[in-house]
Amino acid sequence: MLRVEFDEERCKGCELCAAACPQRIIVMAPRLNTMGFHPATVTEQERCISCAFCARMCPDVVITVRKEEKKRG
Amino acid sequence: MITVFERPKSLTPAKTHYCPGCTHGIIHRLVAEVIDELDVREDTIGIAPVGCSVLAYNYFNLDMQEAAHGRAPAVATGIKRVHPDKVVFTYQGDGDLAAIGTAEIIHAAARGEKITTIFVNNAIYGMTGGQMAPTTLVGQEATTAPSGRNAETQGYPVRMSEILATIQGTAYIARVSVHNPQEVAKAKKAIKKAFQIQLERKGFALVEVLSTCPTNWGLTPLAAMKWLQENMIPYYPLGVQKTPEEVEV
Amino acid sequence: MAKVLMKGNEALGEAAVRAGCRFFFGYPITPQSELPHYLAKRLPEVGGVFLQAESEVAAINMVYGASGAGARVMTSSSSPGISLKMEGISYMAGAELPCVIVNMQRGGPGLGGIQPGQADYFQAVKGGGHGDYRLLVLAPASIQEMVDLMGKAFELADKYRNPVMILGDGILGQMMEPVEFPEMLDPASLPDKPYATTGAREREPRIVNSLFLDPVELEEHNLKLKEKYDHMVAEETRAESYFTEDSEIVLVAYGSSARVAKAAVDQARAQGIKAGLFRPITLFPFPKHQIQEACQNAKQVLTVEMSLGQMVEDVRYNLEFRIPVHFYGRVGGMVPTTRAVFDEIKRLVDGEVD
Amino acid sequence: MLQEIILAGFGGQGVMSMGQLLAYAGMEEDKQVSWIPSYGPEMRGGTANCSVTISDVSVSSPLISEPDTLIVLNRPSLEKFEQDIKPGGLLLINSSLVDRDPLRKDLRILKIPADDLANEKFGNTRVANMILLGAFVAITKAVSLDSVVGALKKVLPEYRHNLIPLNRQALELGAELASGA
Repeated sequence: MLRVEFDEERCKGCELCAAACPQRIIVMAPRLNTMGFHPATVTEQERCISCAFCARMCPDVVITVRKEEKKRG
Repeated sequence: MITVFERPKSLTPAKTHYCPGCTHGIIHRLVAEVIDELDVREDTIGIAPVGCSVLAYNYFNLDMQEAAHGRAPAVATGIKRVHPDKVVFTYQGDGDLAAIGTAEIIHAAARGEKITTIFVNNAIYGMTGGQMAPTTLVGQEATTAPSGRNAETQGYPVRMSEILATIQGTAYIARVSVHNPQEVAKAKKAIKKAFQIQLERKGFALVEVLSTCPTNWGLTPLAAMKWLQENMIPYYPLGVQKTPEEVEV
Repeated sequence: MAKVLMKGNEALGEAAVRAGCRFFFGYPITPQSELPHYLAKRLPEVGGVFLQAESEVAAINMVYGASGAGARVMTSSSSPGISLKMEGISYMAGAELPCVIVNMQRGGPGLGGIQPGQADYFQAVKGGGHGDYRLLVLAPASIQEMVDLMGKAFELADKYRNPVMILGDGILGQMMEPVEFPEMLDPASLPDKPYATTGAREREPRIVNSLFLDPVELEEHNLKLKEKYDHMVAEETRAESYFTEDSEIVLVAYGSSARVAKAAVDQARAQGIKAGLFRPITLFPFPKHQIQEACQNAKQVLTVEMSLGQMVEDVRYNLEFRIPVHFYGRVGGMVPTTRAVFDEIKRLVDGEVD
Repeated sequence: MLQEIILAGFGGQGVMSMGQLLAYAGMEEDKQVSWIPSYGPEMRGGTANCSVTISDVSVSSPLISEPDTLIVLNRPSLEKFEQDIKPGGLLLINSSLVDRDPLRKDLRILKIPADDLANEKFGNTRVANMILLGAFVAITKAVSLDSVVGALKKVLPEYRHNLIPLNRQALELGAELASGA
């Protein structure tokens, strides 16, 4: 399962997520979605720290963020 | 894997009509998250304004009423008086709240209506085409202030939070911004507080959220965030203007 | 219940309470103030809410909110205040919300005066606010009828999900007559309103709205409203005829003017003149069939109003221009006298006017 | 029976309550009644008047332009309404405050110095209106004096009910004066 997932069809390409990402792993895809925007995307999933800054800045509820459960004991 | 961030239940899956980078979307989401966290979705009635957020009723997964321009606090008053046990909030822009609806907001506050108001201040009229707002900064360009707002002929921007904080009926007044993740987190905290104040029946609560309008400011979404930080915050300082007196432990 | 002597404005207040109204939002204006005075005291006694708003505009929008939230709610005002309420009235008609609005008319235009008038007929009946909408307009002529129509007004408002206006005037508001009230209706006994915003508990969210950005949808919405108004026209006309069967001259008047006209008809009858009175009780819908029937033997018609001639247009239209319709009116707070109306009848039947 | 009355004076003379008492008394006798006040700024401080109709049949128009009876408590009221009285009608004048004779010769006229009498007999000018009302009732028999006394309970607020005996005496004095006239 991906740590950070983009519902690209909702993305308006505003880039606020990219600017907020401390890992600088969000890029705007060269393709266009059906609304005509270059959607935000992440290819280096393993570098995501699940901070959710991107999701917090996204005005369009594009992003779902997950993290691994901490192993107890 | 556990989900740390997804769409709150109090938002519908509808795509918004807002321009790319418009922070209305962030503020909608914060309100919805707070309603979810307080577990009041089924007891909440929202009031959508006239302005860019006129279609807010399509985005909040709640009972909603659409108000005439500026009248949301009056509509909220009517609802709250009928259902004093429900959570009632208005979502209003700067033209709605600080121009045509000034009387309604001032008097809802003066009556200490037990409602919550989310006041989105982006210093411009978005929906009608970038006209000067009551909160447009001196020198800021607008379609009805093409050379920038001239204080001599067009007066000065209104600081609504400061005005409302002077009114005895208000319990909580805060100004926040959403220009970076840290400020978004603070904004959410303030919005939550404003709903809690209502649940505790302490009085009128309002959160003014400084917001961007990339389209009508003529800036990219990122440049708009920077402009907000550099130009709006000095005139509209962030912080809590008023809070109930009891000390929180 | 025994009869009590009561001012019209106060009687309307009590009648509203008895009709199950528990919410009033308004702003002070003469000559209707006794109504809010009464309700400010009375509503808290029955667990209701009286709220003096910051403006007429706010008041009607509070009514909008309360109605959207499912309550029986009313407001009252007088002419200039009703103009301010027009925005909210149009929104309520658009969002299909019920409420009762009382207009104790005074002289206009502008600030006008505070003495009685009937110059808001067009505003009440033809629109007043923006868009294609209609109010159900009820025009009582006595205190008892005001009380009876208040109950009816709430009933009709709920039935049609539409604002209903009680169109009175300063005289009706200020005068006292004996009145008998109906039993108290418990608002809890009223059926639930399937559109009311009460919190989306275990159901889909409800939206109270009059915005339709898609013109196709907006046209459909307008046509749906039109159907409702047509229904009112077919089913809700009310009127009273007085001595009209054999009348050569029929007077047409509503509200206080109808009382004066009635006295003039009495005088005329006493002198052997075959005069009668037709009194519309619903101004919208206008009682077309009733007026045609009342005027079937009439050679002429005289409309009496406290205006410069507003309802008279509907009288001519509804009589299909088949009978000469004359007009007598006083304005500015001046009230037609029985003598003046009688003189007018006499002048017309004596053929001094063609 | 149809009796149309205009009562007029200045604010504070109790003109409105005189009218209401009459209307109430008529209602208690199952007659048809109506009462209409002048309203607005003129009633605060200036002149005040009201119209009362008492009738056996339903009241067509509650508005009175030619009263059967005019009761005036001050001079401006006489000047304002004297010409309107029906020929042969009744004019009741509070001569304590009306210092001129009426111009009309076709009326039944009774002058009672009501304020002076109220002061002399009861030490209270506030019941001057009741003296005039008592006289009116005795002359016209539009309603009975008992009904008016009964109506006092309805028109006066509870805390003023101690004043009922005084008002009754004033009504009776007026009635006596009228029968002697």
